[in-house]
Amino acid sequence: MTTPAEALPTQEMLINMGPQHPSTHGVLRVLLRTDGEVVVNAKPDVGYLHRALEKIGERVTYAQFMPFTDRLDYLASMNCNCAWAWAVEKLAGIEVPERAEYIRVIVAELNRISSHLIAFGSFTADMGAFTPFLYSIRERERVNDLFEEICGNRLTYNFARIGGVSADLPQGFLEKTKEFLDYFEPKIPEYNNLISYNKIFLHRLANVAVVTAEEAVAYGLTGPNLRGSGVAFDLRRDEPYSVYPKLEFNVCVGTGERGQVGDCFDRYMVRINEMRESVKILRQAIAQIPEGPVLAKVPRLFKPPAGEVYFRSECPRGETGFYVISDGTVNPYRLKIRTGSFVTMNVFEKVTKGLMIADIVAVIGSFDIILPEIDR
Amino acid sequence: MEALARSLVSAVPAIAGVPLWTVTLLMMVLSAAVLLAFALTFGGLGSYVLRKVAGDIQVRIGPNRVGPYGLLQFLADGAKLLLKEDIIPAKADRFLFILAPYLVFVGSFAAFVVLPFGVGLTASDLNIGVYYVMAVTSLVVVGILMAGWASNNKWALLGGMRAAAQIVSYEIPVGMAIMPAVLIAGSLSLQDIVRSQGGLLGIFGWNLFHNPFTFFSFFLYFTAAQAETNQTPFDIPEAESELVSGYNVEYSGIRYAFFFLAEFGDMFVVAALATACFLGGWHVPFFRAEALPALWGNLLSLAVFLIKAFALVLVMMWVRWTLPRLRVDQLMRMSWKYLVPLTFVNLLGVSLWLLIFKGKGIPALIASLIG
Amino acid sequence: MGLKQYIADIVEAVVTTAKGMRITARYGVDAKEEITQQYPEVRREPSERFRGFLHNDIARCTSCTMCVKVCPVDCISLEAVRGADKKMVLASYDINIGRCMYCGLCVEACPTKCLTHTSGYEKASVDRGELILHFVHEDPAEIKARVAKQVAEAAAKAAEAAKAAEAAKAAESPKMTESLRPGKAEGSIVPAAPAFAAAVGNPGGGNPGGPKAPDAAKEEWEKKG
Amino acid sequence: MTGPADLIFYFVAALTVASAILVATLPNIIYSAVALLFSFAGVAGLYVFVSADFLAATQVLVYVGGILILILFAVFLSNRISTVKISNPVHFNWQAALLCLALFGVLSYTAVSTKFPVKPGLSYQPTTAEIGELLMTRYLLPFEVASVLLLAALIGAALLSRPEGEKERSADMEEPK
Repeated sequence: MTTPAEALPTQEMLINMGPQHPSTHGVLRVLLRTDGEVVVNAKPDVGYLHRALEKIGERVTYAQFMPFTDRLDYLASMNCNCAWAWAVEKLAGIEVPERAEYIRVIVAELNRISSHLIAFGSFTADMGAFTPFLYSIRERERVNDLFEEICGNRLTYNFARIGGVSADLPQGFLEKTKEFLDYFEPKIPEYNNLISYNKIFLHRLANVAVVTAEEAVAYGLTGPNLRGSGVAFDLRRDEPYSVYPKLEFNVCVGTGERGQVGDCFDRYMVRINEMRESVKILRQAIAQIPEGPVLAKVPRLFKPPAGEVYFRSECPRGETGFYVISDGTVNPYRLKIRTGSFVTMNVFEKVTKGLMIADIVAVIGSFDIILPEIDR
Repeated sequence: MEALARSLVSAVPAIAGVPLWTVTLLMMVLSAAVLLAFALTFGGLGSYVLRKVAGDIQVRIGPNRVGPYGLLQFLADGAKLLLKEDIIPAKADRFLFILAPYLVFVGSFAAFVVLPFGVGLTASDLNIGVYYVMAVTSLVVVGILMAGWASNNKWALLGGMRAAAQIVSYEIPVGMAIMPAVLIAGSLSLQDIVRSQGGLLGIFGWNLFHNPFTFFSFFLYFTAAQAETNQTPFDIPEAESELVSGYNVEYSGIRYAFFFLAEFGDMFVVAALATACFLGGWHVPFFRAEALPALWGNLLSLAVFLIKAFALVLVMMWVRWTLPRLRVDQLMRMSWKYLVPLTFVNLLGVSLWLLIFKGKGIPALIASLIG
Repeated sequence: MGLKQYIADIVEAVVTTAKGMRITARYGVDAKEEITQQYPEVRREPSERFRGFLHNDIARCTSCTMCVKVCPVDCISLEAVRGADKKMVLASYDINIGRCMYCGLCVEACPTKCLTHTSGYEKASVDRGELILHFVHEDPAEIKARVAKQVAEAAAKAAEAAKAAEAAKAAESPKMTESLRPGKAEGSIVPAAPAFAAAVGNPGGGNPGGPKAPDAAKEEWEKKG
Repeated sequence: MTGPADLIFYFVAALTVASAILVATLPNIIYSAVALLFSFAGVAGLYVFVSADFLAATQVLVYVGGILILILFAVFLSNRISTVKISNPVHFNWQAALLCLALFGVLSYTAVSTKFPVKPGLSYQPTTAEIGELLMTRYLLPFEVASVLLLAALIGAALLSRPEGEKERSADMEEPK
């Protein structure tokens, strides 16, 4: 028997979401095939922001590529800076002074907080609540103030150097950081009260776009998106680098608090909890930081030995890995960048089947993608 | 209106020779103009207040550049909207595209006619007042649907569809939630409803405190009415983060301003209806405005009514800047699974209460026990 | 969904909404929480390390071209000629701040620390040519001509001296009559300059946009900074 | 109050009839629907003239706020509806013309031959209370029957609009526990 619905097939509607759309976090184009409000298929179309960063990397010297890593994930430039420095140091076998490593960890964790703040804020703005966004920006501004003091810029920091960091901490920086942490820590429960456990917000997120642990691993998700699916994998702990082994912190995972493990809410909560962990790491790092030089002796005309290296580090949006092949000259022979957001887009099409248009926005927000990282 | 015109003609000998209908017509036009001026001013100042409230809540300052405290911001915005290029998309349905904003504005503005602004300040005290408001606001839906369709934009169409589905389904809980006030007053006329809330000391004559069911009715009405007028958190037809701007995405300049004004007009109508039906309308607490001379009584009651209504508008803005947005299916579920049953239960409760206690509310019962 | 769940849902919705609204109300009422600064009137002090526009103190510049080499986006163009005293003389030193990404690598590379970041950050312009900061205000051709003249004079002097010396030594070795090569010093060191200048729409790279306007603009931002 | 009131009456009547004609003749079905809006509004206006304000508001609420929206929904959601050939093809059927003529004849005859009771001094009295009372007493049975019919239609619609093969999707949209 054919139901009336089968006898009268309705035509699906094709909608372009993006490249210019307030909730695609940049120039992402998602091609939606919808049946009314229900999305039959959502195909992400990336590449509108391609700047050939990898090719640029082959043209410029190792040190010159540092400012370009700022543009990789502009909300977490410090993390990308440090990742590049670590990768090149691993390639050349450079010993970095301990103080420099601590400074790197401090700025990286501060940047993780500010990046997660943006993730939180823009996500709530996507969900229709604009106010938490401005609260998160308010906190982020204080992090930016700190960064401006330490490196002189508020967005594109270019702070790390091969062999250390560009400058020692300015006078009173650690005290100011502590002050910020004391100010910031009570804000997290406030966010939770304000919106995280709001009924409407919960309903929008719980059980939406569930990525199971197997799927997350199979699709190569990393970072908070992977941990949101309940996989406790954190490069800082599982593939330790820098001084992270000396620091204590928990790896936050999605617990399926209000729905299934791996839904949008879990991914969201992982980020909120990671901010707490970052605060914890920062307090320890501030307590432990030693005195000493901040930059190893690296020749001005830096030529690493021929060879190849892959280094990955835990960035706010997942694993940022640099695969560098050196032929012994001043430029990398080949540079490949692996970014968390780009890999996340693979699973996007799968998890958005059968959701509604409003959910697409939630999914994009909960994956916390950033377009320069996707398109590089 | 006619009676008023008659009394005016008899009172002022200078216009005795003028036909009655001319005077009536002139007065109609005049009151419409006054209401229009009010609606426009409210729309403008409302946008200013909305932004100021947003600024306060969001630890910002808000508009403060044009005029003292940015008070003239709305004039600047209005001038800007008037001067902006009016863009009509090439493949849009020109006729409907142009017609839609007016329809929306008429639908929202027509409701102002019956609002009881003061003791005698109603443009037309229709005996079906509440029902009339419900009816004319349904015009808005047609306008929104038209706007969504005529724009020839899929986002706009989705917004229009959402708006229509939402407004149609929320008409029921809104109507049912406002019924208790009608039941208590025994009339659909808004002036009658307000008058029925006089008596007793202070605020306890208000329908809000009549009985527990009316207390809940107020909140149900306020919630449902916010949804019916597409206010956040129920603003899914606009949903700037999903549908960009929904049905009005292709509109610019003065046509957009019409949608904008209609939205603020709706806001005020909702607040005014809630005030009239539950918060005692123009009744001044502990004071009888009707007893004053006509002019002063009207002015005082007008002020009180506006204060109450504006307070409710402020609450709406406060909600708007706090809550996230519902999804469209959740919105429907909220209407059909929560608000509709609850309002029905509430209505039943109020009816039973009126039957059992012979129409007396809790304050009246207590008063009769004491006195 | 049981009745209990139904009611619990409603209660949860009301309670969480009330919680959120309490927080927003607190911020709304508390005027102390406002953090907006009224920008043009109130300016925050940029920090000491702030990376604003670049400034080159050309008096100290040795035209070593380190900054040019280290710049990842080739926004610095430098033209220098070898002067009479064998030191390089700057003919032009332009920084295209429309292209600069304020990474600070050039400042770090500068050996004489004459290239610095100022605290200036305001320079809106309707003309892309105005975004090129000129640090040498003379016409490069003039400088070159002057330097060439000086070099030529020096060379002539040297030649005279050499001739005198030669005359003195003529008896011993008559075949050393070679003079210095003044033509070689005139070559520009940086070939990149015209190319990028063309890219920013100011052909010639030098002053055809009017030498006055950029100067005025520069003074302005320096004053502001 | 004869002159202007009559004028307005004729204006409203003309609006009603003219838009009704447009509904039938306009090639674009969406314009037809818009014309229908004005026709409904005109009818509501006519109700006001016979002092049936409740009925007028009901007309607007039900027809404009309900029926017309439904029609617009159906029109907008249908595929390629704005193409005139699909939505409003013009066929001339002599049978239809005959039927229309016959109907017109009957209606005209009825209108002319019926003796309408004309109350001399029509007073504008509120009718709402009366309607309510009548609905709850004299016409209670029809009222209830109509509501049962509507309920049945409602349930039927809900059932129809829920195809079977969508269990998964609906599970996706279930509320969080």
